[in-house]
Amino acid sequence: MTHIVLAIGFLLVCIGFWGLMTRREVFRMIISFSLLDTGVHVIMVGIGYVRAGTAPIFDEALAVAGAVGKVVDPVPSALVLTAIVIGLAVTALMLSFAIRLHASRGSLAVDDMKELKW
Amino acid sequence: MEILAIIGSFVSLIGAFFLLLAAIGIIRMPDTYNRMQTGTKATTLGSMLFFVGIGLAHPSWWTKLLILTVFIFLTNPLSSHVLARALHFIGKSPLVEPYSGPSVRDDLAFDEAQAVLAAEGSRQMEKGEAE
Amino acid sequence: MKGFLVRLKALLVLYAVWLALMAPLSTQDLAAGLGIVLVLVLLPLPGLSIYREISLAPKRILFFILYIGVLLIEICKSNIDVALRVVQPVIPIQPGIVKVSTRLTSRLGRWVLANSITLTPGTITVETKGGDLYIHWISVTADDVDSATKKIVNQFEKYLEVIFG
Amino acid sequence: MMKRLIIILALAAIALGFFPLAMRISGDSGLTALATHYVEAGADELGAANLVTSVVVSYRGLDTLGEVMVLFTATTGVTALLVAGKSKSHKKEKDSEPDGDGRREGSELLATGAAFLFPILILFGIYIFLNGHLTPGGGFQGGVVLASAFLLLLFSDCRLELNHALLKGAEAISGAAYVAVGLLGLWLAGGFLDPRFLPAGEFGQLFSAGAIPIIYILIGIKVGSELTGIVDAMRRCS
Amino acid sequence: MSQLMLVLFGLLMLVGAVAALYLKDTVSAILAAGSVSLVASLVYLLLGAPDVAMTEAAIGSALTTVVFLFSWARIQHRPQPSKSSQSEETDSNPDDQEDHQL
Repeated sequence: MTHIVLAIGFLLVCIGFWGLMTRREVFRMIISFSLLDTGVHVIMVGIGYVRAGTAPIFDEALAVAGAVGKVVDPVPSALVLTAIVIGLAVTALMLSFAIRLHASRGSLAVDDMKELKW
Repeated sequence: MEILAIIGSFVSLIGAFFLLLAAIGIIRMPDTYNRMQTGTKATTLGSMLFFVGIGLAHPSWWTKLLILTVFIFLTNPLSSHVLARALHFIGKSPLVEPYSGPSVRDDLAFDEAQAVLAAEGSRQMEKGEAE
Repeated sequence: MKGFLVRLKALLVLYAVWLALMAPLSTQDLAAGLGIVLVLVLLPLPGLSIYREISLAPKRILFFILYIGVLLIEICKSNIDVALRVVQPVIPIQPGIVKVSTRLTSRLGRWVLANSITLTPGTITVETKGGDLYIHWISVTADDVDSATKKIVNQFEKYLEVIFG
Repeated sequence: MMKRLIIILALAAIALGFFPLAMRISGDSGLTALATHYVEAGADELGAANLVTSVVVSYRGLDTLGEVMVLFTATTGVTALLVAGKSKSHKKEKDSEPDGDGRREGSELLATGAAFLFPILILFGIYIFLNGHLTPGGGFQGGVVLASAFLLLLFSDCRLELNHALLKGAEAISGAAYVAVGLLGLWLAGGFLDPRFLPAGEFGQLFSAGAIPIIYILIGIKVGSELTGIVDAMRRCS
Repeated sequence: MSQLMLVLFGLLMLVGAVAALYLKDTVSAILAAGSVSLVASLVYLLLGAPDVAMTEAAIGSALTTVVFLFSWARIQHRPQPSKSSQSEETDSNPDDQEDHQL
């Protein structure tokens, strides 16, 4: 099960990376970046998975004693939780850069931006 | 307890059946308005039956499920109304072939054309906008 | 205090939502909910005035329960209707947008009416203009505004007129 | 073509690096030592039923504080990039707006529905972050629900101007209070962001787990106002 | 059983991701990327991380999509010279408007 999840995440990262490298338009590159983001999150959650594990939340169904074999790792969950929110903020920042770029140049194509070429 | 859970599963299955019908309808219907017809109604009943089924299996959750049902009832038609409205405003007419029967009429477009004509007549403004 | 009644009604609605959300209740939940809802209601939330149109007279509540029953029956009918249409080899539709008119004046009432119309067989509310509703009908079987109104609106309107006054 | 080949080679290199690592991870190996400690002792130490909340708010509280800072910085960047200079032309555009020309009135039904649902959505957001230590949910999710409530309001009336002073004020106050609660933990309990300076309460009740609910409420308000700010800056009123 | 579901969700995600890259229409691409996030939240739920699933469903598939669509709308509708007679003075051509905005 873990390996399936890791494979999914890895393929998502590959697709995102591929898009990031081959698309020639800033907007598509941002979309690819968000796919890459999702892939990394899937990998992180997959690393924390324990076979037949449930959520690390104690209630009537899950007593504190003897929970060690039954719950998944809470640390990756917590990290991904914050990473998703950061991902949105960073995506929004990139998008606002794209908006400004388009407003000043009238184009989003990478090929039109020659200043940084070397 | 077990019996209730089994009944709940069956109710959920019926709900899933309605959701399946909605999906089929979305594929089969000829234009977007009619797709929304199936998309709104069948999903509403489908999700409601799902909630009833879950409520039968877990009786202590019924208040939360009631809230969910009320939310679905309030928001699902609203979103489909907004979609239909936007669709009409970008100029998609409901009167498009192919239909099995004769297509009928579009009162909203008619009334809006009337309003535009009236405004034109009274304002005598730009010529290019009349169509 | 101006707007006291509005805030009281909003408080009742929100507190009911809170109680339903916290379902197995303890005293802590009750107290915390009351505090939160009070603060929320006293804040200058936009659009709170819509709660003015809710009324809690016994007769209206009775009609509201009746109305929910009617609505559920209509929803079941509409689903069977849609199902029958979808599975036929040639989909029998004859669509169009028709205009109907309603006597309801309250905004909330019109919203509930439009939602109900959207949930009933073969109709979606596309636009409202004052008391007129424009409805996309999957198979138009009425020729003018009056007959369409009779077919689509009246079954709900008689309840909603009582509920929302 | 050459470029594609290079990219494929790069991806293959990533795969070569990744797969040996992936092979070492499997669900059978169980929890790491750190996670075992959190699972065994977390409930007794902090009194929160949701271990993810314990980790987010307390064990890794400093991370979360930094994360909130990143969010704040990103919001400031978005606002600076998009809002600066916009308000003037925006206002002018609105004044010179001929009614009924091109722009439609917002849907009345949507306005009614948004006005009715808005307080309920806000209450739902508060419910989510208030129960963050008992059930799945918490400040981030609740904050997003708050932001989407405002988003619904913005959809219903695109000319609506949110009160930016209020938004900024809520965000600043909750951020400052977050740090203040952390300092209180340093002063009264074991360390920075230690929530145990308040009584732990009865396990599984609403008022329990020390200061964890307070911190999560503050995070919720901060995240909600920041995401509302982002959405408000990004929107465009046509 | 849950492995089967996981494989199914994974395939859905990959299809969505490829669609997000290769669809011509940008709005469709945005929606495909949003659907990847939505399915990802189901995967998280299967993996026993409901907190993450909630966050992903709310942020990844709802707010991110909205933010993408907003910015796409802003990019699509650059300030144009408006044709109506009311707009005088500065709004003579798009470049002017841009300078004004900058």
